[in-house]
Amino acid sequence: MSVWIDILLATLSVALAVRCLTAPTLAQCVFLFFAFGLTLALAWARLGAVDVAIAEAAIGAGFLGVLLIDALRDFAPAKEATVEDAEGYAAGGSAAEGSAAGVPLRAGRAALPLLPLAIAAVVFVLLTAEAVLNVRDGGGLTELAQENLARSGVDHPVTAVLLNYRSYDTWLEVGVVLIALLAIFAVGNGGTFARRDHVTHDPVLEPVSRILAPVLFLIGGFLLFLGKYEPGGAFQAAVLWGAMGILLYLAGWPVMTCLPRVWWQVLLTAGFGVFMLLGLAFMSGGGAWFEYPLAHAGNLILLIETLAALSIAAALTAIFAFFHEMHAPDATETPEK
Amino acid sequence: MLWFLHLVVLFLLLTVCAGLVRVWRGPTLADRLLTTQLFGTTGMAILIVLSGALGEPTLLNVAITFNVLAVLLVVCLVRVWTAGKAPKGGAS
Amino acid sequence: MNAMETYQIYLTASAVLFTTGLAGVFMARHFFRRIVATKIMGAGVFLSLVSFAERDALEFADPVPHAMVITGIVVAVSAAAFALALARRIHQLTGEHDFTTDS
Amino acid sequence: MSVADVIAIVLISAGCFFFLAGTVGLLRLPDLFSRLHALTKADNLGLGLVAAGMAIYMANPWAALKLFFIWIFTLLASSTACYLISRFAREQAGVTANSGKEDER
Repeated sequence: MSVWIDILLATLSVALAVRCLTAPTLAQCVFLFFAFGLTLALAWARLGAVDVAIAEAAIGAGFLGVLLIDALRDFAPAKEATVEDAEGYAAGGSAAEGSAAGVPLRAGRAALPLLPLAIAAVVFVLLTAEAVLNVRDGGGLTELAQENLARSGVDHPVTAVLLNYRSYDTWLEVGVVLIALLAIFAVGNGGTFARRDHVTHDPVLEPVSRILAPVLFLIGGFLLFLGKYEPGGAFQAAVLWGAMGILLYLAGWPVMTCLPRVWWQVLLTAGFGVFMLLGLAFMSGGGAWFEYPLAHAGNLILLIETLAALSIAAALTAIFAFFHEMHAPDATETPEK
Repeated sequence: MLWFLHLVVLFLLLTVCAGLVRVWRGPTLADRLLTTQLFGTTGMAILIVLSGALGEPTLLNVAITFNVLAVLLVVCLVRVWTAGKAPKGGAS
Repeated sequence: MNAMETYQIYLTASAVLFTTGLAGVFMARHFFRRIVATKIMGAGVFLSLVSFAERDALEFADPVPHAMVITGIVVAVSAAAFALALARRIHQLTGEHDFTTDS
Repeated sequence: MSVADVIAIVLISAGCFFFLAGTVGLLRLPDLFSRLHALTKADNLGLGLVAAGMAIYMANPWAALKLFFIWIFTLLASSTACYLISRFAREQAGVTANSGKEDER
């Protein structure tokens, strides 16, 4: 019985991926991608990877989905996305975006390029043969991770790997998020965030955001604290806090301008910086890079996780806000058609 | 009892599959948005049942995340598109 | 159905996902679809890693691939966000949305 | 099979029925607003029933509390989403394929 659940989930994820890539409109593509992400999260729940499921649902489907929707404004004007698909396909000929949204693949259905398909088929056969048949059983680092768990300061093996055994990965990952933020700022058309007052006119969204934001903050903190014992931890907390920031921003609160610029800079770099300083401090004390003193390992990990979560949450909020405002000058230039 | 829970998961998955037809058919953006709701609610139910079937209560945390993300997506889409339409709304 | 274990089902699916994504990267024209295709490729890789983690489970599943996948998801999303920003900027500046002009 | 299990099975089956009703409504109803109605009401009731059944099955007070909060949170979130979607559909001109919308305006 449970095998059928797995088969159904696997088939569904593959079907959604194919559908997503061959969807005639970009709006379909985005929503199928979101559905794909959530299906994948279910598959990870089935595989026992609860941390990964949270991370995937939150970042892979949620945050990227939000960014894709925002980008949809540039690539597919509101009109084409909302009229009936068939009409959008026909009427899209006038606008460049329409035709691009209408033809998903290079050569259309008539003449699919054979070379990529052949390459894909060969890769598929090789991958399947290698993955299903040839990879040796009984490997893995489970035993090693289990043996050292008592010395890591936490009780949950994934958190132990992330923040103790291989903490430089996590450190650099916080760095990657920071760099992505800076790169996006550099690519975008610059400027500062427009200072605007509280502009919500929505009678429901505003009170709901007042309730949801603290709840999200609490859930995030709960997951952060729980990371010591159970699935959860810095990234999951970061995404929930980031979701809170994005929600408040979308509800019209002046999220990006309520703090002075310097505070934002401190917030964004705190995770990376403190992580690095701690690592250097341990190294100067004679240990290895990120070799925590055994007595304080648990508390130090919690401190690092909190700061990293704050930094990542701030970065996610800032990335989204910047994305959102990237469109603003064009919205005034191009008149509605 | 376990076979019953697996059957429920299977049933809910099939429900989701059927609901996905609506994303495909549309016809409007709002119809596609409905699917996030469908996936949010049914996905949560699947996770809740799975957490019982696998004996893993932590899956409930994933369920919370699902819900948060589904609503965030809706808020985002609505705000983003209405803001693009009337510049006084969210952008600028 | 005892011949097929859970991890093998998902491994097969991961191979299909990876190749789907690969074909998508080659065949899709629009920036947007290419970014999504890259994400699907990544999802295939993550799925295979987590499947192996499930196979090597003792008391709990192998935590190292799990940690790698969590890190990988965040990095992949950061990269995708950057790519999306680039694509939007190119579109705003030149009006292009694919690589047709130089192919 | 104990009494608690039977109660759980009954509750979860009832929940599944509402999920089925929601999906059928999503597929068969003629316009967006009635689909929205079917989906958000029926599915949330189904979720509540499934959560109640699982709370009885798990017999774990901590998990039951969490399930209860999940359900309340979902009610809040999905009613907001329902309102936002319908307002969005109204703001976009000519969204629905059927004439249900013209009456509302």
